[in-house]
Amino acid sequence: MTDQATQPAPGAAAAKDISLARIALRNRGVFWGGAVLLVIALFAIFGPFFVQDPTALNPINRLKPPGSEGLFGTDMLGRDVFSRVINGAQVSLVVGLFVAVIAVALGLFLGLIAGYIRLMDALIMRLMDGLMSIPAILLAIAMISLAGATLTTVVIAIVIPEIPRVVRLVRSVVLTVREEPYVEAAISAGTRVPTILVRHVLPNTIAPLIVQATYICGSAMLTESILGFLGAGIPPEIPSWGNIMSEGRTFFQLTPWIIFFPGICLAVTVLAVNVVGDGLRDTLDPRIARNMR
Amino acid sequence: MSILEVTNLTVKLPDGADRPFAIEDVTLKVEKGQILCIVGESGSGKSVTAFSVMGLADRRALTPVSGTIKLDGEDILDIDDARLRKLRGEKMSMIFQEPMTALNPVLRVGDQISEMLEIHTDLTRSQRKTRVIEAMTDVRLPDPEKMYRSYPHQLSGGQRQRIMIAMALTLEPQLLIADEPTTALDVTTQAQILKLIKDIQRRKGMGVMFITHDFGVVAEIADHVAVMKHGRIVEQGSVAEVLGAPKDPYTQKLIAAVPSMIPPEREVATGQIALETDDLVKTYGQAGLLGQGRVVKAVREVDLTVRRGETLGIVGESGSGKSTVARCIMRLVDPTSGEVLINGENIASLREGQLRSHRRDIQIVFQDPYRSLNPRRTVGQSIVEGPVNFGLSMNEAKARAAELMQVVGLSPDALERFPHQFSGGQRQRICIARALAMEPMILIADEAVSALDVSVQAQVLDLLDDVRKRFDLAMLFITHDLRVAAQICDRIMVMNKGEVVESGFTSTVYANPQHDYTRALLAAAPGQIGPAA
Amino acid sequence: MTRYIIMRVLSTIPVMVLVALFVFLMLRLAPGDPASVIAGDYATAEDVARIREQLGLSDPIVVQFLRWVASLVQGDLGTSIFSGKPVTELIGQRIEPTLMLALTTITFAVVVAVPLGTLAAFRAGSLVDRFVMLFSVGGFSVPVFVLGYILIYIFSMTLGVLPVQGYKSPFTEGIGPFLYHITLPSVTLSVIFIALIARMTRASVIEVLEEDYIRTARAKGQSEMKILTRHALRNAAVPVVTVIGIGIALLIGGVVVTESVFNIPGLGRLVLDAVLARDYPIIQGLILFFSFVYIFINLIIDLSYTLLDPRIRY
Amino acid sequence: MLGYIMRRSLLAAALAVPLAFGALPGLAKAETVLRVIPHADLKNLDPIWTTAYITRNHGYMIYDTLFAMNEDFKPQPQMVDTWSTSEDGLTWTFVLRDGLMFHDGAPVTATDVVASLERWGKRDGMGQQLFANMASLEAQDDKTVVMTLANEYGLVLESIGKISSNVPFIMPARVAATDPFEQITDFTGSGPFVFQADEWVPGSTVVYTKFDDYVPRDEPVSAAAGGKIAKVDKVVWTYFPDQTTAMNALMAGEVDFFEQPANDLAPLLETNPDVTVEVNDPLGNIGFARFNHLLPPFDNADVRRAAIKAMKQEDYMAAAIGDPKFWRTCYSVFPCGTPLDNDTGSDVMATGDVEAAKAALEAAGYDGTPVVIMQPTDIPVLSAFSLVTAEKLRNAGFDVDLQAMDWSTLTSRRALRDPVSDGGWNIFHTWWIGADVIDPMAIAFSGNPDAGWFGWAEDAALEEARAAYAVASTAEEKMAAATMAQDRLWSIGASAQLGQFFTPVAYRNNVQGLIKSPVQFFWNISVE
Repeated sequence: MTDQATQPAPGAAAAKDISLARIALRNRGVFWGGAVLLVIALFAIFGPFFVQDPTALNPINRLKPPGSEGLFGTDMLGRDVFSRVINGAQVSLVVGLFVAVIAVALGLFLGLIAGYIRLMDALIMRLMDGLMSIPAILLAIAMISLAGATLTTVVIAIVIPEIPRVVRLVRSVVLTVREEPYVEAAISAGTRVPTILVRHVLPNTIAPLIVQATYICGSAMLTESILGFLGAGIPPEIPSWGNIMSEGRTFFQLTPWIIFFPGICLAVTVLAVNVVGDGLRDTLDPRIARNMR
Repeated sequence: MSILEVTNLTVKLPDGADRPFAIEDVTLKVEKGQILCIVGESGSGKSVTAFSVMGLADRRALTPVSGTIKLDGEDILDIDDARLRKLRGEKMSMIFQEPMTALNPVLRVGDQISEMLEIHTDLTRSQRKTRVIEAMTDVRLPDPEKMYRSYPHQLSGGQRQRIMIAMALTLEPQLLIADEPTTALDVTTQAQILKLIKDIQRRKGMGVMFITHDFGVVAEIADHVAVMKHGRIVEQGSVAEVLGAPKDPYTQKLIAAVPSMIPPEREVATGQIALETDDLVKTYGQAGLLGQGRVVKAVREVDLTVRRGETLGIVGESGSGKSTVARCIMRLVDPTSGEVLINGENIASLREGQLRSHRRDIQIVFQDPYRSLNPRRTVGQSIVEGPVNFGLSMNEAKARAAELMQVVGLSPDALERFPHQFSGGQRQRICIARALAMEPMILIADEAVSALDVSVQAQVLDLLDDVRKRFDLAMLFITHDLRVAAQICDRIMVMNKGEVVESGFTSTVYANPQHDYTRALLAAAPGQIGPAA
Repeated sequence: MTRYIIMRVLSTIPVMVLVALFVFLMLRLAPGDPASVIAGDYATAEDVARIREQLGLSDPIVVQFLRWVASLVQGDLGTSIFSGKPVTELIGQRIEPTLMLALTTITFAVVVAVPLGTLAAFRAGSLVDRFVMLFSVGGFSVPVFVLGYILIYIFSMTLGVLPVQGYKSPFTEGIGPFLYHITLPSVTLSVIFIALIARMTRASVIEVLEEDYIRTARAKGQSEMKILTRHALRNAAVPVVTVIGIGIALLIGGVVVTESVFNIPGLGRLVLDAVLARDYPIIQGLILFFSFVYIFINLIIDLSYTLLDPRIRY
Repeated sequence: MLGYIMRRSLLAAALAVPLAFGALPGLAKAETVLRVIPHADLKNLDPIWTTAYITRNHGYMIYDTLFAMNEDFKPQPQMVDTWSTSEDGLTWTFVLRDGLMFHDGAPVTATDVVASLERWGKRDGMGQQLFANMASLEAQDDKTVVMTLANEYGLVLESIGKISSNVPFIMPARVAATDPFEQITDFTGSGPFVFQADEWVPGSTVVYTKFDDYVPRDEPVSAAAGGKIAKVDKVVWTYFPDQTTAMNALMAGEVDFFEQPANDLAPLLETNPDVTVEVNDPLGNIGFARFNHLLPPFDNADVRRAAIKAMKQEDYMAAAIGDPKFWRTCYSVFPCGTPLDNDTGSDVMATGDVEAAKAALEAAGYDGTPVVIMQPTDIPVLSAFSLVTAEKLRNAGFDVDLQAMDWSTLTSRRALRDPVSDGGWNIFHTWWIGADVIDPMAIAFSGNPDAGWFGWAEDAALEEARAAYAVASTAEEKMAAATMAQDRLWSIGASAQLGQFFTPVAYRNNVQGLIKSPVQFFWNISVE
C-alpha cells in the first residue's frame, strides 16, 4: 500500500464545511481583515443616522479644511466630507457586495450549465469569450454613458465583465468534479442531472467561489471609482467613495482632504477584503493550506 | 561492513496527528552488497524511515527526536545542509514511486541526469554528456543518444524509472534508497525493473534499502527483510527466515493474506445470462475539421457474457481498455458501436431518459475508496440516494440501508457518519452497500480492491464473493492483479491494447495460458510464493 | 500546430461577430445622438434630421449594421463622425503610445513581480512573505488615478526629476526622452500588475515546490537557489503567463485612465472621447480592435505554452 | 538653472544612459513655439458645420473675416477695405482690401466671399435671418461684393461681423461649395496661421504655423479687430483631458498657456511666481437654467417664475465657480457691462428666496408633477448648477428627479419635445459666452417655439420686440427694443440666469501680448 493513503482525501478538508467559518477565522488575515470590514460595515449601516445630510449644499463654506467645518472638512459645494464618506461607505459596500453576489450567482448558474451540459458548453463559452475580450472598463463606460448613470446601471456595468471569469472557474470545477467517482456513482444510481448539480457538484464550487467573490468585491469598488474618474460613475447625488474622489480630483493639490479621506477608506476596505480573500484561499484550498501548516 | 546504520531512530509527528511518533525506536542496518526490504502497510512509517535517511523529510513536520542515522560512519542528523547535499547523490541516492512526477516535466531527461554531475563534479559539458550516455546505456535504455533529448512525458513508465535509476546511480553511491519504485508500474515492467535493480546492485556492490508493501516483490529481491507496523519494526531477519518462518503474528497475518496464484476449484455457473456485450467498440477522438484527427481505439470488438451467480474477471495492464469496457456497460461513457444487453435488452444507444430505468439493474464499485463517496454527505445519504430516486420512501430506504450495513459488516450507526471517519476498507464496504441498495442484477467491481492494503483486500474480496452468492449477482470483476483475479473469478478475459487476447475458465487459463501475452503476464507476477512457499 | 493556429483564428470569427453585433446594438439602442451633438444650440429639428441623414444614421439599424459589416470585411472601420478621419488612420496615429506604454508596463511589472512572488513563495509564511503580499495586495487597493496624481506630485512637482505629462516616441525622438516620459505612467500602471503577477507567481511557485521533482532535485543534492531557478520557475510559468494574458484586458482599462492622467495621446483616450461624444464608428472600431488584440495576445500566450511546457502540444 | 542641472544629472544617474534631452527647455531653438492647452479637444475643423467654440477658435487661426468685433463690440472692417450703403439702406457694397491671399497662394476674391457667406447663411441663425431679408448677394468684380436686401434690416454688419459661432469665415469658393451639412476636407484659409493637416492628431494635438504672406491691417489690435500679427512661428495646441495634469504641466513649464483652468485651480497656479492668472474675457459667461415650456409643470409661466424666485445667483456662483473675484451677480438678461445691460423686470431673478418661491409656487397651483433635471456629470460647473437647482427646487416644494448623464446624452435629450415618460425633460443647465447673448437676437431669447432654442418658449410680444430690434437703427431704438424683450423674458420666466462668471487664462510669464476678448486669439502673442 502506498503512503498516499494516509493523506486526507481531496475532499476531506472541505467535508467539514459546517465549521468552515470557524476554520477560516483561525487564519490571521481572515480574522483581522474581517474585523476591519465589520467595523466599516457598522459605520456604513449606522453611521448615516448620526451625521448630517451628505447632499446638503453650503457654498459659502466650501473647501474648508478638516476640523474647521466638520471632521473631514467640506468639499467644493460645501458638503460635509465626513458625512459623505460615511454615507459613501454604504454605497461602496453595496456596489462591492452586489457586484460580487450577482456575478457569482450568474456565473455559477452559467458555469454549472456549461460544465455539465455538453450542448450548452460551446455556446456559453463562446459568449463568455466574446464578453471577456471586450475591455471591462470600456464596456462599463459605454453602458453607463449610454444607459444613464444610476446605481443599478453602474452595478450591472461592473458585473457583466466579471461574469466570464466566474463562469470559467465554475466550469473548471464542474469538469473536475464530474469525473469524481461519487458523481459517477450518483449517475449510476439514476440521480437526475439537476439534482446531481445541486447535491454533488455545487458544494465543491463554494470554497473557490467565496475566494473569487472577495476579489470581485474589492475590484468592483475600485472600478466604481475609476468609472467616476472617467465621467461614467454613480450619479454625484448619491455619494460613494469613488465619486467623491472623482468629483474632488481637481482639488487634489489644493484641498487634498476631499480625496484623502475617501481614498484611505477605499484603500483600507479593499485591502481588508483582499486580505480576507487571501486568507480564505489559504485555508480553503487544501493544497496550499497543507503547506502553510 | 554496513553502509547504513540506523540506531534507535524516533521521529515525532506534529501535534494533533493520530499518533505521537511517525517512527519509533527504529534500528536497522544496510550492508554493502545487500538489499534490505522494508515492508509494511500504509501508515507503517516505512517511507518516513527512507526519507529520514535521505534528510528529505520536512524537519518542521517530522522531527527526529532521538537516535542516529550513520551513513558510512557519519551521522546525517548531525551535519550541516551543505554536507548533507554533498552526501546526497554522491554517497546515497533515491528513486521514487512515481517516475512521472519525480522527473521535471519541462527538462530533457538527459539534462536531468547531467544535473547530478553538474552539482557534484567539475566535468565539462561534453564529459558529462558522455557519462550520462554511459549511465543510460547501463540501465539498458534503447538509443540513449536520442533519448537524451526526450522529455519525460515522451517515455513509457518503465523507461522513466530507468532514467531515475540512471540518475541515482551516475555517481555510484554506496546506498540506494528505493521507495516503492515499481508500485506504479505494470506487472511486466515491474519484473524488468526489479531485475535491473538487482543486477546493478550485484554488479556495483552497493547497499539497497527497498521500501515495498508487496511480499511478492520482497520474495523476488530481498536479502534481508524488516517488517514495520505503526512506526515500529516488528520483525527483521534474512528473507528466508522472515518469509519462510515468520515469528511475529502480524507478519504471519500479512503473508497469509497474500492471495495465491493458484485458482481454487469453482462450480460452473448456470444462471441465466444477465449481461452480454456484442462487438463493443469505443474510440476516442474524432477526425478534425481539417485533416485527420487522432483516433484512439480504447476497446475493440469486445464480446462477453456474464451469468447470474457468476464472476467474470477482466485482467489487463494499464491502458488495456478494461475499465473502458466497464464504463461503457455502465453507460458512463457512450459506446461507439456494438451492443450492451442487460437482461436481453440493448442499452448501448438508449437516451438518458430511457436509460434511467435500467440503471438500477447494474451497479458499480470503483477503485478509489476516498473519492467514491461524496465527502459532504453522510454514509446514509449516499446509500439511500439511489433507492429514493426509484421511488422508495425515505424510511424504507433507511431500513434497507441499515440492513445492508450489517450485510457488509458495519454497524448501522455508521449511516449517520461522514466518509472521512472511515478507513479505506470500510469505505469500500459502504460502496458495496450503496450498490446493493439498488438491488442490482449485475455488479461491476472496477479495481475495487486495488487501493487497499493486503490484509483488508482479502476481507473485501470475501465480502464481494459473499454478496455474489447471497444476491445471485452477475459480477464483472476488473483488475490488474492476477492473484486477486485467481481467487475470485469463475472465468477470466485477458485484455491487451483494447482487445481480448484470451478468455476461459480461470483455472484453465492459469494452468495453460494460450496467448503469449497471457504467458508473459503470468510469468511476470512477482515472487511466486504461495502460502505454502 | 499550424492546424491549431488556423482553427483558433477561425474560431475567433464567431466571437468577433458576436462582439461586433453586441457593440453595435448597444450603441444604437441607447439614447444619445451624435447628430444633435454636432448640430449644437442653433439647430432646428430639420437640421438635425439632415445631419443624421448625412451620417447615414437615419437608415434602419439592420441596414446600418450590414453596411458596417460590409465595409469591415474590406478592412474599412469607417470614418469618425466628428473629425471625418478614417478610424484606421486614427488608430494608426494613436497605437504607438498605447503599445509602448503597455510594453514598458508589462516588462517592468514582470521584472519586479516575478522575483518578489518567488521570494514570497520560497519563504512562504515568513515576514518577508507577509510584507510582499501586503505590498502586492496594496497595489489592488488604490485607484490608478489617485496613484498617478500622487506620483506626479512627488516626482514631478516636488522633486522635479520627471516630467508631468506627455509622450515622446522612441523612434523619432530617441530612447532617452521616451524613457524620461514613460517612466511615471508605466510605474503607475504597473502597480496593479505587479500585484497580480506577484500573487500568481507566489501561488504557482508554492504549488510547484510541493511537486515530486523538487524532492528529486533535493535528493540529487541540488541547492535551494538552483532548485528555484532551474526547476520551480519554469514549471510555475504557465499560470503566470496566463495571468499576464488575463491582465491584458485589465491593462486596456488601466490605459484609459493612465493616458488621461499623463496626457498620453493613445487609444485609451481616443475611445473614451469617442464614447463621450457618441462617435459611433470610432467606438465600434476600437472595441472590435481591442477584442481582436485581446484574442490575438491570448493566442500568442497559448502558443507560448508550448515553449514553456513541452507536454503541451496543439 | 540649478534645478535644471539637478534634474538632468539625477535622471542621467537614474537611467544610466548617456543621452541628450533635446526636448528639455533651455536649449537654443530655431523657431518660437507657443504651447497651448486649449479649452477643448478640436474634434472637427469646419466652423460652419459645427458651433463648437473650439472649432470657432480654430477658424480664427486660419481664416479671416470681412468684419470683426472690437473691444466695444462694434463691427470693424477686417478683410474689407471700404464699404458703402445706399440711401434706402438696401444695397451694401463691400470692397476687399489689397494683399489678401489664401495659404495656397491664390488671391481672395469676391467670389470666395459670396460662396462662403452663402454656406454660412444656411447654417448660422443670424445668417439665416440675414439671408431671409436678402434679395441678392453678388460679386461685382474680383474685389467688390454687393448685397441687396429685400427689406430694411439693421443687423447686417453685426451678422457678418459676429464674433462667436458660427463666424462667417471666408474660405476659397471651391471649399465653400461643400454642402453645409457635410464637413469640408480642404483647410485652406487666408488667416494669419496655417493649419498643418498631417500633424493633426484628433484628441490630442493641433499644429499651426505662421503664414508669412499674411498682410495684417495697420490698426492696433482690439478684440477680433485690428492687425492680426503672428508673433510666433508655431502654435501647438495640446488637449489635456485632466485639469490637474494641465495645471501641473503649466507650473512645470511644459506648456506656456492654459486657456481655461478651472477657477478653483487659480489659487494654486498663483503660487507659482512664473505663472500669471488673469481674466481676459470682459463679458464672461452667463449661466442658464432652461425650462421646457412644453411640459408640465413648466408649461405654466407662474410656476417657472416661482422656480426662478428660488434660485439665488450667489449660491450657484459660489458652488460652481468659488472665488468671488471670478463672478458677479447679473440680473440683466444681457451681460452686465455690455450696452444693453438693464434691470427691467429683473426682480424675479433677484429674489433668491426659497420662502418667496414656496408662496409663489402655491399660488401658481403646482400639482406635484415631478421635475426632471438633466445633470451633465462630465461638466463640473453644470453638474454643480444642477445640484444647486435640485436643492433649491426641493426646498421650494417641487418634486425633483435629478438624472445624471453625460453632456452628449443631454444634448440629444434636450432636443426631444416628447413627454417625460418618453425621454423628455424639464430643466437643463448650460452657459452662454457673453458675446452670444449680447442682444435680443440671440437664439437663447427666442419666443418662437418652431425656430427657437430647446425649451421652446412661446411669446408673441417677445418676438415683436426682437423684430423691432432687428430693424432698429439707433442706439435708443435698440435699447428700447431690448428692454421690451427683457421685460417679456422675465415675465414669462423663459429661463433662469444664474450669474456672470469669468474663466481666467493662465500662462507662463514668457508669454506676452494677450488680447482682451471673449474669444481666445493667438495672434499678437509672443513668447520670449
